[in-house]
Amino acid sequence: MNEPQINLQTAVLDDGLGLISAAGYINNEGGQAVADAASELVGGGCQSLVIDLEGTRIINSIGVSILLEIMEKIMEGAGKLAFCNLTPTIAKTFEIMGLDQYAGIFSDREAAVTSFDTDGTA
Amino acid sequence: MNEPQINLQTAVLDDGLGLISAAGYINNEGGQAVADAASELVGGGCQSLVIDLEGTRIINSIGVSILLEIMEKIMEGAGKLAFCNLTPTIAKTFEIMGLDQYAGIFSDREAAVTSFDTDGTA
Amino acid sequence: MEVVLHLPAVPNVELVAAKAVETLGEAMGMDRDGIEAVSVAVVEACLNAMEHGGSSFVVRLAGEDGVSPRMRVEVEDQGRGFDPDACPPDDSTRVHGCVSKRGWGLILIRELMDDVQISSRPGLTRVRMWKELENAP
Amino acid sequence: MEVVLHLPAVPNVELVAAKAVETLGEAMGMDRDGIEAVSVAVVEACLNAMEHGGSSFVVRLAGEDGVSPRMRVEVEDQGRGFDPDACPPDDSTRVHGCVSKRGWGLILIRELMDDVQISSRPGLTRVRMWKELENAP
Ligand SMILES: Nc1ncnc2c1ncn2[C@@H]1O[C@H](COP(=O)(O)OP(=O)(O)O)[C@@H](O)[C@H]1O
Ligand SMILES: Nc1ncnc2c1ncn2[C@@H]1O[C@H](COP(=O)(O)OP(=O)(O)O)[C@@H](O)[C@H]1O
Repeated sequence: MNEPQINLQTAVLDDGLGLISAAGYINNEGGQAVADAASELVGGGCQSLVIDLEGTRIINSIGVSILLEIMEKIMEGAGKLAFCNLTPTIAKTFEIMGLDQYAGIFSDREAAVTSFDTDGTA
Repeated sequence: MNEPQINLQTAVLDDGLGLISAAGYINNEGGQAVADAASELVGGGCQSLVIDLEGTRIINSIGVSILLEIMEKIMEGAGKLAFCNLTPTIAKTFEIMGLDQYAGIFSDREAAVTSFDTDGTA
Repeated sequence: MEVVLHLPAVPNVELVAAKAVETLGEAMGMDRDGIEAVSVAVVEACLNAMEHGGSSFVVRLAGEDGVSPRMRVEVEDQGRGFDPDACPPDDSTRVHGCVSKRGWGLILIRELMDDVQISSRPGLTRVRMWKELENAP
Repeated sequence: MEVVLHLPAVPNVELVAAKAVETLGEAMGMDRDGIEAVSVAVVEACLNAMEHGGSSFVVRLAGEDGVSPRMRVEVEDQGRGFDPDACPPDDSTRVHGCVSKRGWGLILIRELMDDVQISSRPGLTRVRMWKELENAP
């Protein structure tokens, strides 16, 4: 009951980059599920994370606030974060709530992954 | 507008077995989308098809009737068909409407694929 | 706990009713199988209401407490109505596997739900159905 | 074309309203971006109605014809109400990127919709908002 309406998959890429794919509703539980997945990847040694929101069409402000919180934690540990595959509405929400100041926002997964390379931080 | 609320993926496995994964709503349009994918695979030479309904939670009787129709066509061409990953409600619906007389119904993809081997028909 | 939906007869609007079943079912503690059975039943009832009713219809969902708690689902339209007794009451009168595109809706509703009552006259058809929670330990 | 939803305050019930927006939006010919914007706005309005209202609330959706056709969305609750003018009317009064968990709902609603009117008194709060179809060729 009241299970997250979100489908999460995580992977660690060759160069130690953590990847989270989230499809579904980013509310309280969905945001927390993404946050937990992120903490686990960072705890496992990933310095950079890509969060792919392809398949996420609906969010709420509480869910996004929880994402903001993990971003702060990851920054504190000098980690890097990028989002990709946002719908225009989600991109706009991230911008309004200021998430774009903490994380890169990219059109697709490749662009997000590459951003860390050119950064020299991956 | 009125686009199918279904996500379809098709593949041809090594031994010429056709695979269709359908996630979403099997209504008119969804059933027709599966039927079209099946025709294409059979037209491309697949004699056996597995339709994986993992991720499909909702169907209606018109959609299932359309599935029944493709099954008849495939049978006419001496093809073989198996379904897998049905929810209990979808399995019950298939049974009530008699689809289980035309196609094997299996718990998972492996069981469905293997069924053709032991059949000697793949 | 009650849900009332006034819905227009537009494509896929039955999924709004199915989503409401899912939400109320979860709030009531109904298991996933039960929720899916009710969802398919309500979808069929909505499709009938849209096909045979007018330009809009009403869906009501409610939790009923009691010895065996259950969900009540009502779908109501204002179409010309029909004689429910003239329709096959269950699949025993029907040939299994006969490839008929139509006529499965009421059969599925009766098979998937625990109890079904249909009242119909010109201008008011109401399909009322119940599903027990069946989540006893 | 009108939708009226009487919804109980239970988890995820806002997704029933979002599904109704999607269905009506598609029937009206609204594009995907418009539908998603209205969906997020209606979700925020429902969450407020659930948090500050009573045990149930009402969502109304309607297509409005005219020079520029639009969807009208109303979310109504019977809670204690509030003074909408005392809430920041837009994000200019707010520091971007300040990590506040709360207080984003009305801002998002105003940014995502084309027009928003809020009326509120104890016992009746109504958030009314419009989104143009913007699918002109
Ligand atoms: N809401 C309704 N209003 C009028 N007639 C109905 C309604 N629901 C069902 N019927 C009648 O009962 C018949 C059987 O319905 P059903 O089993 O759902 O099959 P189908 O709708 O596919 O024909 C319909 O063909 C129709 O004549
Ligand atoms: N439906 C409502 N009934 C009463 N008060 C409301 C309602 N909607 C919003 N408010 C008031 O406006 C404030 C701002 O709302 P909002 O921007 O959605 O942020 P949040 O609900 O996260 O605090 C709320 O804290 C509340 O005081």
